[in-house]
Amino acid sequence: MSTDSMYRLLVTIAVILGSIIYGFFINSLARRITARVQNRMGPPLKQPFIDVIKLYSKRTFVTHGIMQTLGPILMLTGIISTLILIPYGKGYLTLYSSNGDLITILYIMTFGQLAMALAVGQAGNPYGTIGVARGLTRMFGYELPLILALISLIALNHSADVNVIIANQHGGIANWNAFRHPFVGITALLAMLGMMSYQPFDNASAPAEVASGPITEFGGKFMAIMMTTNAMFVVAKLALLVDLFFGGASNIFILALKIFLLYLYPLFVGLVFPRFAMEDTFLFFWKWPTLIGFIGLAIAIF
Amino acid sequence: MNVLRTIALILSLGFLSSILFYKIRELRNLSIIASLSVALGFVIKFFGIYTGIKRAFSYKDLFYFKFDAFSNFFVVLILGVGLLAILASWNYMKEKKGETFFYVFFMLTILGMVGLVYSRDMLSFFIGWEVMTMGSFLVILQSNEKDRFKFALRYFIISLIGAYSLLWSMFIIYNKVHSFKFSAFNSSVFTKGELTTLLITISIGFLIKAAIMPFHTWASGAYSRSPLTFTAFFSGAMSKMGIYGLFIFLYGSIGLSAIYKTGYNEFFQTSYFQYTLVWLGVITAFLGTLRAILSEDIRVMLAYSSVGQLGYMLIGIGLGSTLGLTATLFHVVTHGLFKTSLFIVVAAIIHRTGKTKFHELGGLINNMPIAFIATLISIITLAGIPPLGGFATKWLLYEAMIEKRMFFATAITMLASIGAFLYAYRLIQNLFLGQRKLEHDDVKPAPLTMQIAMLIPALGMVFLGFFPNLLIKYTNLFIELINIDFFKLGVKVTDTAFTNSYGYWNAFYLGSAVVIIFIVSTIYYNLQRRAKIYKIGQLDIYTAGEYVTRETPLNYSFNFYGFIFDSLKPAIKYSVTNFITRISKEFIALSDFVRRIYTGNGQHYAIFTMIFTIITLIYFLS
Amino acid sequence: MVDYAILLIALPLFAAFLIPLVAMVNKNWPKYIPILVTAFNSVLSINLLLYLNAHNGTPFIVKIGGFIPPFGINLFIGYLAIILLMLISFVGLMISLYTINTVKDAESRYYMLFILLLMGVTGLVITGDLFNMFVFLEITSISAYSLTAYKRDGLSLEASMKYILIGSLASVFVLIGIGVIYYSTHTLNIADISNHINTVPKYIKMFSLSMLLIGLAIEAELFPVNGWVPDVYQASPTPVTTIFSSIVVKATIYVFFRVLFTVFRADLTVMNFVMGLGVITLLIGEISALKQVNIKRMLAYSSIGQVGLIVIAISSYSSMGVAGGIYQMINHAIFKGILFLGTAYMITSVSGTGKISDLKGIAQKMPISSFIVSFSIIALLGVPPLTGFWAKMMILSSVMSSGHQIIVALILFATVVEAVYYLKFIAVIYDSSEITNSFKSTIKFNKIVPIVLFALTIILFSVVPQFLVKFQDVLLKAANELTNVSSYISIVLGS
Amino acid sequence: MDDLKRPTLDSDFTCDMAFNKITKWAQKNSLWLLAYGTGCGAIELSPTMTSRYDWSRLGIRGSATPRQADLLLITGYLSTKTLKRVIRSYEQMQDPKYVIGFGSCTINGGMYYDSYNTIKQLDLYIPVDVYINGCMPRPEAVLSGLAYLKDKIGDKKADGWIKYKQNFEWYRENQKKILKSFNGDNMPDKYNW
Repeated sequence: MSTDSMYRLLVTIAVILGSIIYGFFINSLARRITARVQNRMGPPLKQPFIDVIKLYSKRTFVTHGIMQTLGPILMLTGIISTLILIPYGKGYLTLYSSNGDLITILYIMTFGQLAMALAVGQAGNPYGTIGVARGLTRMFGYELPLILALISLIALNHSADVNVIIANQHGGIANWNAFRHPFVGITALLAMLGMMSYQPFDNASAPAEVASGPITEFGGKFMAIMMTTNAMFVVAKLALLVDLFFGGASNIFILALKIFLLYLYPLFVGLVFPRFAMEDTFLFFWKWPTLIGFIGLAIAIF
Repeated sequence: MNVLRTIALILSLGFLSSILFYKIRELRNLSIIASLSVALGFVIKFFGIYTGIKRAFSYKDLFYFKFDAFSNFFVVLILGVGLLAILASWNYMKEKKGETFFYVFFMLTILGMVGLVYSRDMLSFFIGWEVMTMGSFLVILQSNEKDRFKFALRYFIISLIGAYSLLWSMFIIYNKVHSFKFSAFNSSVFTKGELTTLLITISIGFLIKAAIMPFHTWASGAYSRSPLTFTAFFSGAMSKMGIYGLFIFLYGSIGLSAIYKTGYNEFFQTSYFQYTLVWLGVITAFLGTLRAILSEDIRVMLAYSSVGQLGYMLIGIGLGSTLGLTATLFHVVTHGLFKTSLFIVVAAIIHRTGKTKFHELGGLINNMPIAFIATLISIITLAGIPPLGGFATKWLLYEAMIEKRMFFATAITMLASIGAFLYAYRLIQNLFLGQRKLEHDDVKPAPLTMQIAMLIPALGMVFLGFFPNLLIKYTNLFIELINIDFFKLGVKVTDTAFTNSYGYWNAFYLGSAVVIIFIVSTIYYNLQRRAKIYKIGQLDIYTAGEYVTRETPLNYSFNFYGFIFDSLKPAIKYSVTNFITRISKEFIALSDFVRRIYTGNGQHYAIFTMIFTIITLIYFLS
Repeated sequence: MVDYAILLIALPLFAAFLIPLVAMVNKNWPKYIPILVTAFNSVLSINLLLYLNAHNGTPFIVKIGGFIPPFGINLFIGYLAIILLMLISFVGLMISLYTINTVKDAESRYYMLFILLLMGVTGLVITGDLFNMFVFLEITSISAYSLTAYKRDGLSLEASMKYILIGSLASVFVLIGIGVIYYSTHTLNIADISNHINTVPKYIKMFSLSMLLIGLAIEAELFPVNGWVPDVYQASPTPVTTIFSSIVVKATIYVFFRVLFTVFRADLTVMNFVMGLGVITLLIGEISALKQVNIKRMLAYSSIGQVGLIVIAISSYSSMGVAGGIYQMINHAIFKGILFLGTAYMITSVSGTGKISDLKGIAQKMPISSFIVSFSIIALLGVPPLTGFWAKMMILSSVMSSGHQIIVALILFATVVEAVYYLKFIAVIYDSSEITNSFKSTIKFNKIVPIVLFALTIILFSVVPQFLVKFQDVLLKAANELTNVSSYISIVLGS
Repeated sequence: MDDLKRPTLDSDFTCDMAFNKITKWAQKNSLWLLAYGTGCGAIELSPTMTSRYDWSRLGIRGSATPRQADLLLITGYLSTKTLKRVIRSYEQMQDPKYVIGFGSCTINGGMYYDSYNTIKQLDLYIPVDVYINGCMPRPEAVLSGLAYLKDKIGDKKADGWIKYKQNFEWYRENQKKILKSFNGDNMPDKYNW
């Protein structure tokens, strides 16, 4: 193994670990912000770590079958595979993004979700299955505007290569895709609301309706891994959006800042809106964001 | 000895033995399997030979057959899938009512298909086409479904319309070039209008077989009412004949330049005709997927899924670029693999349980582990999730569409493939996961032959996921074979990486990365030393403290995506099927009206005679 | 020479008048006489075929009474005539076989009329004289009227009445046409008329043509003057229906075109008119059949449709088209033979009223005849490589090359409609869900044998390619005999 | 109560990991509770979790399902009917798990002391780690009860779950005394059924 690939591997591992930590960090920050909005104190910043350690130190783990046991592992596999394809900066920080373009990233993202869904299925809890059905329906909804936005980007940059898209945005805020192509940006931001599964689109894991949805049957270690992967996934998704629409980042700290700022947006939207019904969620994405997306794509092509 | 004659002989022997021994199960099946596998081996052995026309049979110089790699590609698919389907039928059709003639007609279908794939003239192509349609029609009648006649008839009538559309265009061509040979076709003798007519009629003929919307109305019924092992073949190999026909007729004989002559769009660098094909494919992919998502019957879902998947293939053909055609050929293979596997799995489940609806099943993972694995691999391929073979199709297709600047179409196609994820999940969830029904506690695993038949394609899919380049090498060769003079570009494949002007993708590295990450995650996962994992019963789930019994229907499987149904309800009520049904009803009403011309009154007939006399006299004496 | 060809007409005529005498000796003997006669005619026509093959396939004439044409009556026998003769005698033989013990209370009269009908048809296809042709037409028609009314129930009497009404109109028109042409050319020999037809003033020629066209169109079941067809087909005894559908119509179509092609040297305007008639007949026939519940009536409408197809084919005027039309005549005769006889056999087995629904699930009880009927339907629909396909190919390619693309589309459309109702019929007989009629199945050999023989003919035509190649040559020669006027004249008049 | 075995931390239930320092700290500071609102006491939970008292600052949060919960709150009286559900939920929770009896009713029946249909003493049926008395206990009392439980976890004294396992037959017997048709109601005989 050459030193170059060795460095790349080390950076990758660091990014993976860092994404876990950063994911937890912004998660607890969000919880604190939510608490402040509600005039509460909120949990300490280290709370997610405590939760994960606690879950990991549970004494019993119950499973309903092989898929429930394997599911979290596969989920972790899927998320890490997604993570390493997203560039987090320049040089080694592009990780392994030269092994797949935007389409690849978009598809490999679903790997983890499928694994999760399978695990939920094996658990045999109807609440979990309902949660998955809701989640998939929501995905079917928000993917349309999201795809429109991404296709617009590909059309504009003549490339599906994330690194190229980042490179095309250099030179100030005005050159960021979100601002240079406002329709595309708006579409992506609206689709992102669905992607982040915050309120008002948190019907998949709605605690009061379907227990906690997909994770109903998962406790202990399984839950711990799910929390970890969720944290990583949030970072991955946000990093991708930052790369695509907000000019990427020259170093990891700016990226972290951008991720955090971007994360605040669905959070605040969620604080304002109550949960949508499933049909409304689905139709919402297929109405306005899609319309805007089509306009954006039309502008991008012609 | 002539290769083609040998293959024809081997297959005919199989066919004859299926007739001769139609009552002796072992002898009949073994001879069919032997003949198919010998023919398959033969084709594979001579796979590389593709030069020179070999005339196999001559009737006034009408019939020409050619043994080349492009045909062999499809023949391997036909024989391979046919072999698997017959293998699976051994147990599936056992002691069912239509068993004896099932094999006869199955072999007839295969004969017709092999004939049409090797043929290089329109007449023998048409004969093979009709034999295939007839054979499959007869096979559908061998199933045990009550309403098989209705759907088989629908299939046959619509196929007939397609075949006649084809026949019509054949005569238009024959009338001008005075030959049925593909190579005799010369687009310069046709006017623009004639070419347009030709393209439309030819496409209708093939799109009907490929069940592209709006010609798909036969598909759900015919796929679901056939004996299901045959449906594996039907969907896995036979529906591709439409695609093959489009390849041969559009790009093989008519040629891109002729297609471009009918109208060329500068911006998209395609003709309007191809543009229409692409959009038909996109609409099919999307609406087929939507129908599949909303169906409650496993067979119907798979049928609509096939409709949708054929849409992807049509898109590739419509694009007409090397990348697009490669995508189509690749998808022909992957779809052949996963649909065969899935239909055989479903056949096994229905064979063992007798249930066909999603909400009547569930929790079969422990009963049928092999079927579960096959399904898992198949749906991952179906949904196009990277480490397996399905993603290569998706990647090639999207890149091809983007290359042609068809961005809207790309977006909707991608959405359709997300939709495929939805129904794929339902397929595995409602059949294998969730709560097992009480009456299915001692369901036996799938029969051995079916297990073999469902696992072999699964292995193929895994293999293709890591080494798609091996297939791409061949598809590049095929595309060179069928006279495409425009895009000689080819898909650049260096080792395992795919590159084109828009993007890149490295199948092997990505696949290996996933495997390595999986291993690492597993190790991490099991780090905790004394973790004790309890396997608990299926009823030990969170039920808000309520106690439930096995009789309680605890599966969420009926109206699974009810949200989507509710949301799209105003749109869903319009369907082509309803429209066609309406039209046929109106037509029958018309026929009733026409029938009344014959009033049964002699005086009226006399009046008719007089009127006719007057008309005739006026016509001839003026 | 082959003057014995006159026996083709003479013997049946003699046999017909012999029947009452035989009946006086033994009541059971008359039913075997048609078999003997048709068998003899078959042998004779095969003999003629061999003779023709030995003489390079040039058609020959038989001079009756030694009068040299244009004086006296001559018979014109070529491949076309022999094909039709063989068809008539073969189908006649099959039906004679089938008739035994079929028609209730069959009397000697029945067999007499039956033979007379066959004789009239035989005469139609070989005669070379216009008035003689009219005579044969009348013999055919009158025996057909009587046979239609043979059952003597309300339905058949009514049908016969309509048939007489329309048929007499036809006779009148034909007679007027012949009279006018005789007045202008002073001859009745077809070749001689044809020789002189261009000297006839155009309006007289066209008037005469119109008259003959109308009269013969009625006999040839062309729309809109085929109103009698469904009633007559439905009401007459099945063997008679089969004769009508398989033979009589073919002979009248032959005469129709012989008159148009040879007598009047018809041009494209006439042929386009006829083709139009054919298309309308095809469409109306097939569409009307779609909703029939009575099986015989459905087959009657289907026959009308097939007549339309044959007429379209022949009126395309190209040798390939005419050959295809002749091919389709043969096919249709065989298919309709199987269908009428087979379904009648089924219906009598279940003692049904003739409704399609009576035959529900009959395939389980009568597998052989059900299979053959389905097979013939599939062949009729033109599924390759069965015989119907080759005929349809020839027809379509010729119609297409004559520039009528829309008509090709309409033919294909009609075939689809045809497929719908025929396949529905197959669906009914193979419907295993419930069996309404329980009956004892006994194989009656005299009924199953004709059907099986017909089916063997289909297979012979379908899957023996060497035979097909030769057969196509024969068909083309036959087509040439119909279309080539000058060679006809030179053969008959010998210059 | 006398024949009840005191929990021992040996054999199957000892573990070096569950009670080492980090995990102890984590278990103490992350209590996810399944609020079983059986009785009127549940009304006190709302103020405890909202802005005024805000238990989330102590690392406490509600969880929807027993699979993820560490702490079962029995808020008030239990009828025989609800006892079944409680037992079921408790057994679905994953070790280590804790129970808080909430209000007087769980201790001695409270104002329902003479009811024919109410459970008087909760820890005959499931092990209770902490009782919070009062009728109703105010949020302050609840919080102090939770704090006491945290201390108890820190001192390795919250061992009700071990006690339940080791004296499983005893608990089952008691449960069966109340729930007459134990198996008729599909109640499981085994732990982790």
